[in-house]
Amino acid sequence: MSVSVQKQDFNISAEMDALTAGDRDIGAVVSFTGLVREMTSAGAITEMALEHYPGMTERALADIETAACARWPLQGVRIIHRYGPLAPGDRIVLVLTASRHRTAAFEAASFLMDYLKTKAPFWKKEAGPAGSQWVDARDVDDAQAARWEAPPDAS
Amino acid sequence: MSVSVQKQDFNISAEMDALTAGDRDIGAVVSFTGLVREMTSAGAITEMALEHYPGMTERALADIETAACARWPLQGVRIIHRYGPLAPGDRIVLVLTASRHRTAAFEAASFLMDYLKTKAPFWKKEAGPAGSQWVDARDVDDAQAARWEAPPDAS
Amino acid sequence: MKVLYFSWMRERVGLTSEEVETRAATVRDLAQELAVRGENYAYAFENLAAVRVAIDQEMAELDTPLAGASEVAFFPPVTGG
Amino acid sequence: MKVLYFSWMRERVGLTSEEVETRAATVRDLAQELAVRGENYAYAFENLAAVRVAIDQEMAELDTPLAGASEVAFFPPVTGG
Repeated sequence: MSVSVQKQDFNISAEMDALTAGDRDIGAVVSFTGLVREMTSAGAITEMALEHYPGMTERALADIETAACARWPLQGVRIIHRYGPLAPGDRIVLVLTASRHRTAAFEAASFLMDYLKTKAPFWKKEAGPAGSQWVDARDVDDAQAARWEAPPDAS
Repeated sequence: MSVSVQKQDFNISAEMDALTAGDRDIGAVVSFTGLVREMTSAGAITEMALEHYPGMTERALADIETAACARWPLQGVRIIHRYGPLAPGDRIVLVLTASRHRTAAFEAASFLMDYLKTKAPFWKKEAGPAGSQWVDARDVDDAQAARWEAPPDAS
Repeated sequence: MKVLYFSWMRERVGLTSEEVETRAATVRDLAQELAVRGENYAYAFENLAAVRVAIDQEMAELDTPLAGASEVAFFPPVTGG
Repeated sequence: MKVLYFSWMRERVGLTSEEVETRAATVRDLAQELAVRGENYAYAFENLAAVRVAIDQEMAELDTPLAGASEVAFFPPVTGG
């Protein structure tokens, strides 16, 4: 269980090796990597700046990890979220889940991303030739997160 | 779209970089990595040998990729499956999916693994102190694959 | 009490944080007190439905009591990930 | 026609592949012809419900016609991934 909020980039292979090292009972590792997309509804962007709430961010991500571990049999979880100025194509976020079987790893990674999108205090500001603007929250993200409110077996 | 069936290990970061290179409209990359577990229902193993059907394997994996691309808006798919002798902790399989948004990437990766488990001609043989035995197919894998037979919106 | 602002709340108010003396009972009361401090505050708080809040670094609601709170943060809906 | 065996079908028959002359109409007919070739074949084909088949490298069923087939493979349910 580990959370990092950092400016610098991350290496997925190295993070995965660290997560699985020494545990030969892991059968499945799922990763999610979020990247800065160049084309947005407002046109092509040249920069994406990420602001966050130091202190609360780490706490919120740790809470999300705890919730995932309570719900699925996970042998490892890792969340890395970057902040500061990023460019199109840059990595923003990494979520890793390790479990005996693939279903738990897939579901937990999906859950972590849905919760992170709606509960972790980050704000994106896109900049392009036409100026800069804060990204609006998407209703679909709230809907995605809400589907985990029902018991796991109800889906 | 690319499939490899190989003896040698793979590097997830390098594969992900190759998959996303030059496409700045990818917002989400999901990876699944399958590892050899030491503890099985038959006790601790020391080796896992993977046999496959050369020719048909590549064809089956390409068909599975095609099915995923027909179903989700994917900007990239990569499947690597190893064969030959492996040890506990070794990587067996890698599935990568790249898309604009995370839902397509998550669902497609899950679909690819479910189909691969039931349609790609691989057979695992575990060896340990008590001898060696072929791994039995699991009914749960058939059930996992069957859930994709319904239309995507029905789930 | 320390009050923090993030994203466009920060830009509109023109501050990242400030010390506030208040007897506001709830977050909503505090927001209404702040909103009348000037045009920048009025602009930031013009639509409370678009404002989210955390008390002592935990997500809260507009009607959450402020008793015992030492840090309150105002911000728009989060957009990370 | 080329016939291939994988996994424990290969081990039981004792061959990875062989050329077979047959007029079998379906996969099931072919399996029944092979099953009487000796104890090793009988053992391999003793439970057809546990046997899967591919014709020309595509998954098929026991009742799939063999007309035009040049390669048939017998194997247990797959266990990759």
